[in-house]
Amino acid sequence: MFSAMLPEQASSVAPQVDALYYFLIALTIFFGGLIAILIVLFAVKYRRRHASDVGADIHGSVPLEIIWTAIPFVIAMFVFVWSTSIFFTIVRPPDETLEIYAVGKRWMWKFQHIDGQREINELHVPVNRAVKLTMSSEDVIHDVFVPAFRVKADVIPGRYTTLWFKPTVPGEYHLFCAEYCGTKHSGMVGKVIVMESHAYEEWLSGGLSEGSLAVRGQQLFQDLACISCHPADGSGRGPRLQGVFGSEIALSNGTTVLADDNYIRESILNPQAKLVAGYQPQMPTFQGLVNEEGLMALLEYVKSLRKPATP
Amino acid sequence: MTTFELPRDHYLNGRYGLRSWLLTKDHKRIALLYLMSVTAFFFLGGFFAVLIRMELATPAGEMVASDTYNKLFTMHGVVMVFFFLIPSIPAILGNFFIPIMIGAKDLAFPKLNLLSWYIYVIGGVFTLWAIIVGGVDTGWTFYTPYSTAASNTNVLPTGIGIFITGFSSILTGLNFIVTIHRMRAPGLTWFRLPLFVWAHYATSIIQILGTPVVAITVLMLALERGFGIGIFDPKLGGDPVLFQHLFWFYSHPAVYIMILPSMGVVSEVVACFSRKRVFGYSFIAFSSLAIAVFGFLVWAHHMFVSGISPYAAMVFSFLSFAVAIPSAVKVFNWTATLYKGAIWIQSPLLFVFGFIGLFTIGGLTGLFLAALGLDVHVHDTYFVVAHFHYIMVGGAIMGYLAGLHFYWPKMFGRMYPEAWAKFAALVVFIGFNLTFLPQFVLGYLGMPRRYHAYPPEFQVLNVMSSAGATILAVGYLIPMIYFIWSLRYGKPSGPNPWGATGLDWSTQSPPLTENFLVTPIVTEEPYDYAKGVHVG
Amino acid sequence: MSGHVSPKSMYFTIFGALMFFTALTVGVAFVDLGVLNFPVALGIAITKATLVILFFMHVIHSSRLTKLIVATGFFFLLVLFGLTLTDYLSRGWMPNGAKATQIDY
Amino acid sequence: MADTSASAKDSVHGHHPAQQHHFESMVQQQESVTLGMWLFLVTEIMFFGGLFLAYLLYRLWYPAAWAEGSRELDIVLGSINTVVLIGSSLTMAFAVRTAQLGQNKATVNWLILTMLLGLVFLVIKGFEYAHKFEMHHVPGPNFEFEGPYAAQVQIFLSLYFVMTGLHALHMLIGFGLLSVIAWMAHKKRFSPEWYSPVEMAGLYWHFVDIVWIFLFPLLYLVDRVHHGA
Repeated sequence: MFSAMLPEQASSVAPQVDALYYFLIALTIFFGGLIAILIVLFAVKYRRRHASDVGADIHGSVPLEIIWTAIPFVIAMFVFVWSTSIFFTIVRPPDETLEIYAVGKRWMWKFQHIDGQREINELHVPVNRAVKLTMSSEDVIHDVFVPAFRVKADVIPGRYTTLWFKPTVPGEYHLFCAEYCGTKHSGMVGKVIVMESHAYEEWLSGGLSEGSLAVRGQQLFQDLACISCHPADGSGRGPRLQGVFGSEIALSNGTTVLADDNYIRESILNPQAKLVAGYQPQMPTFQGLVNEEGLMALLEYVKSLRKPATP
Repeated sequence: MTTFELPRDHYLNGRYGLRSWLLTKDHKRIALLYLMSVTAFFFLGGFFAVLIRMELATPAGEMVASDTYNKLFTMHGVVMVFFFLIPSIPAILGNFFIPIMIGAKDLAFPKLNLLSWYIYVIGGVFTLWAIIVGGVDTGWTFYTPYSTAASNTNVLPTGIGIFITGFSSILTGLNFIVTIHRMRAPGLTWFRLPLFVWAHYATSIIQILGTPVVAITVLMLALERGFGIGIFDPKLGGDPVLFQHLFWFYSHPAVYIMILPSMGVVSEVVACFSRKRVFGYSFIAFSSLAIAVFGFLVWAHHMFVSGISPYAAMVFSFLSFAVAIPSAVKVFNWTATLYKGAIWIQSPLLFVFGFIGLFTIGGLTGLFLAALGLDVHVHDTYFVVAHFHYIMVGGAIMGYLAGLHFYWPKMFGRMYPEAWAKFAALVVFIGFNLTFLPQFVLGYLGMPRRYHAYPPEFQVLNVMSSAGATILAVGYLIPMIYFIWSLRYGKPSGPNPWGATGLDWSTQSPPLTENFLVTPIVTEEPYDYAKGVHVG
Repeated sequence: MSGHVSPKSMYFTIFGALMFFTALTVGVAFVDLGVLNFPVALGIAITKATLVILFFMHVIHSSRLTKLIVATGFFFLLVLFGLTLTDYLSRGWMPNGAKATQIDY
Repeated sequence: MADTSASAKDSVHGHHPAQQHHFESMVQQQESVTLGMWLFLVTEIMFFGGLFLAYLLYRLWYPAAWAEGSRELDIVLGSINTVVLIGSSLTMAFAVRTAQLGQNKATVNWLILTMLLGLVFLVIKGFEYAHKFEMHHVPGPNFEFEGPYAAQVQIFLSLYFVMTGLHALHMLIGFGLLSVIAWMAHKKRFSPEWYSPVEMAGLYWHFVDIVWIFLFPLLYLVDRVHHGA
């Protein structure tokens, strides 16, 4: 009976979310029904028979007040704990994920796979593998929403947000923009295509021309002359970037910061914001010189710079 | 059945002429000025709603262009929130009845009261002007950077209109608080106050504390849009999410500005038509204050997927669950009030039953949105749209209609046709549920809000919703017609057609300009129906 | 009217204190207290504001209701600041993407 | 209920000319006016609160830019203005005190002195603003700033202009209020029985002073220890 009232359950969290949904529907029907039945019952049973009738002189009841404060509170706390545990499953990606970059732009979605494929308004992913989107926007706030996966996250200009899901059923699913973004907001829709692993591998290997995202990032790294200050041997005016990603960086103001996606991004666009200890604030900003996709390529390149065996 | 005649002198016939209305300091006349202007905005907002539902009857979105559609839902939201829901009960019924209920001649600051109305009208004119010269398309939430950097519609004039109207709301709240503190009749202690007054006291606290924040936010938005000062623009180093924090710091409590006065009406009506004290008077009174205070602690539940910290989301989720409790307490107390009453089914009570039922569903579906793991899925879908319409239309407007029906005889001294009123209550209830129940399903299925076109599989539910909207529109037009009819042809009601308690029902209908010839002295608790009722 | 007339000397004393704190806050701004500079400047400002509220605005002689209203205003200001900061101060707690990729490589 | 008992007793005829007809007594009227004024000041706290929140956030995010932006402001002029404005609060307090004692003439003088000090404040502020215009330090399309944190300094200066601008606007409104009050005092309207307009104007003026008491350290004194990176 409920199947027509639910979107397909096509991700690992979908059954968990739906279970909570069923529970809350039951709760709503129970309390809504209770109140409705009591109102109708009282309205009939205690209806006025004469114009001069008055009701019983009851002021209230403290025990009752305590009961109907405590019971909803306990239920609410139960739901709070339950829903929060699901939430942290949704927002905290597992350790191993397939990374894909997404850019929202009025009014289209652009996806970049690490291996180099780029697609617009379509996203191909393998089944039964955790996928993590690292997302940003070129203009206003957008929002990636895949109802079949029960996940959603705003895509915000100026920083990265992430969204992860693990598709469980191959098929094609709606992808909606769920944050209002102007004229063709309702046209900013697409498809997520979940494929069997072998079909996905096949799709990945087809139509490769530009090389992987990290390779494109490396090209950009040279074109923008980043390499002249950040050479691999550490002799440049800027710090060497090998092994930087994911490490704790000591800053000139005495604090440290974890070099994550947003740190790398900020260091390209606003280099002095978190200056590495021991370096001068000389790096120019690259704001306006590199677009969101270029930034993602650079980010992927920096990520790919593993710590070499010998420094 | 006794027949009555209208009293010879009352506030309506004391003086005549346009000047006597436009320069009046009488809170009752100012309430009527609000009644007229707020009703005009209600039907304007309703007109936009009708166009929205017509457009959504088909999936392809062929009736109006997408830009037009975006303007329609924006203007529907702006008009309904800022120019109808927020002023509706406080500025009309609150204005009219708070002084009478507490035995005062007027509000503490009558000139300020009139000024509030003018400010409201000036803000309204700005907004209307913005609508007429092309409208605005940002959504009523004005999220940055869309509203500051992308939209090329009339954001500034609309913002100015909202900024100005905000001061009307602040001044009304300020006036109410001072009046309730300082103008009560001798013997009228806090715990002898009608719950309607308590509800408005709580509402006023929110208006005073919250509205200034949205005012400064709109001002910053205007400066950002006008001069690119960078506060909300990520390209200039600002944080668009800060705008959302500031906006919702007001706009979530604003929901309680809309619903608390309705709760006040419900308490009055339930007691009167059950012929019984309100069950748990002090619990209802304090739950109003609790809602006002807790309402300020939960705003970021509108932002769970906006890129805020998940740990902050957890805190706000917890607080959001907590704020549900005082509302639940109220519902249980109203229901318990019916127990062992002598229930007289009249149209105000029918609207109140509608309120309790719909508000309960609205409140419980609020839990779905406070629940983090579930909110991620339903956020910004039609589930949210359905939820807040259950609160604001099913709750606030039902309460407003209940209040209008309950107090109409006192305001104008004449009865409306009761059978038509009962019919209207039924039509509104059915139409409402048909409109908004399918939207819960649509939302869970994944239909995002603010969509001009949608995938065809959502059409059946959308058609149901549009059909319901038609019925709902009829349900709202019927009272409009018979209320106007009753002004001339309605049977004189006498001072107390419901046999209700309270100072408001001890005066003549319509009341005198100064409300009371002699300042009343209060010696008893409210809602003392047990000592017998006298109708008329 | 209920007004309490304070002696002239009280106003001069408070003014003197305000001048002292003004000089102090300017002076302290040039002393390196590390992270403490901001709290000290803020503390002095709060002290000055409190003096103005209590003595120039006569709140010390006002009704409990007035005191309550002043306190309410500042309380909700703190709610606005405090709850907003729960977001901003804890945003870094869940690092954005770093952990996952480290293991990938 | 202490706050209404007065109304029952004091409903005598022979009203004070300033008493409005819907109040039962002068006490009730004056208590209402005081309460209303304090509620209004609470709305003002929240109004400025939104700006202070924006300030706090970006100060946390961009400490270096805040330090740099702050050093662009003239600490000498800022300090003088602080002294001037607190001085005007003192004279305002004396205006209220003389009104309490029914010394209308002295009230007029104190009010005029208050406004003069306010004027000095605004003139100094005007010079500061003019300097910023010359330097192209006014946020917007013509903004120019040398250094690595230009965009963030612009946010600082935006907040500087919005906060001090709104503060100055409040002072201008204050001039209007004080002028009316001074005129009423000149007409000998106030007496120990009724001086609440002076008191209310005083509350407003002190509030404006308090806003500045916070603006001064937050804007002018962010980081005066270090002199640039």
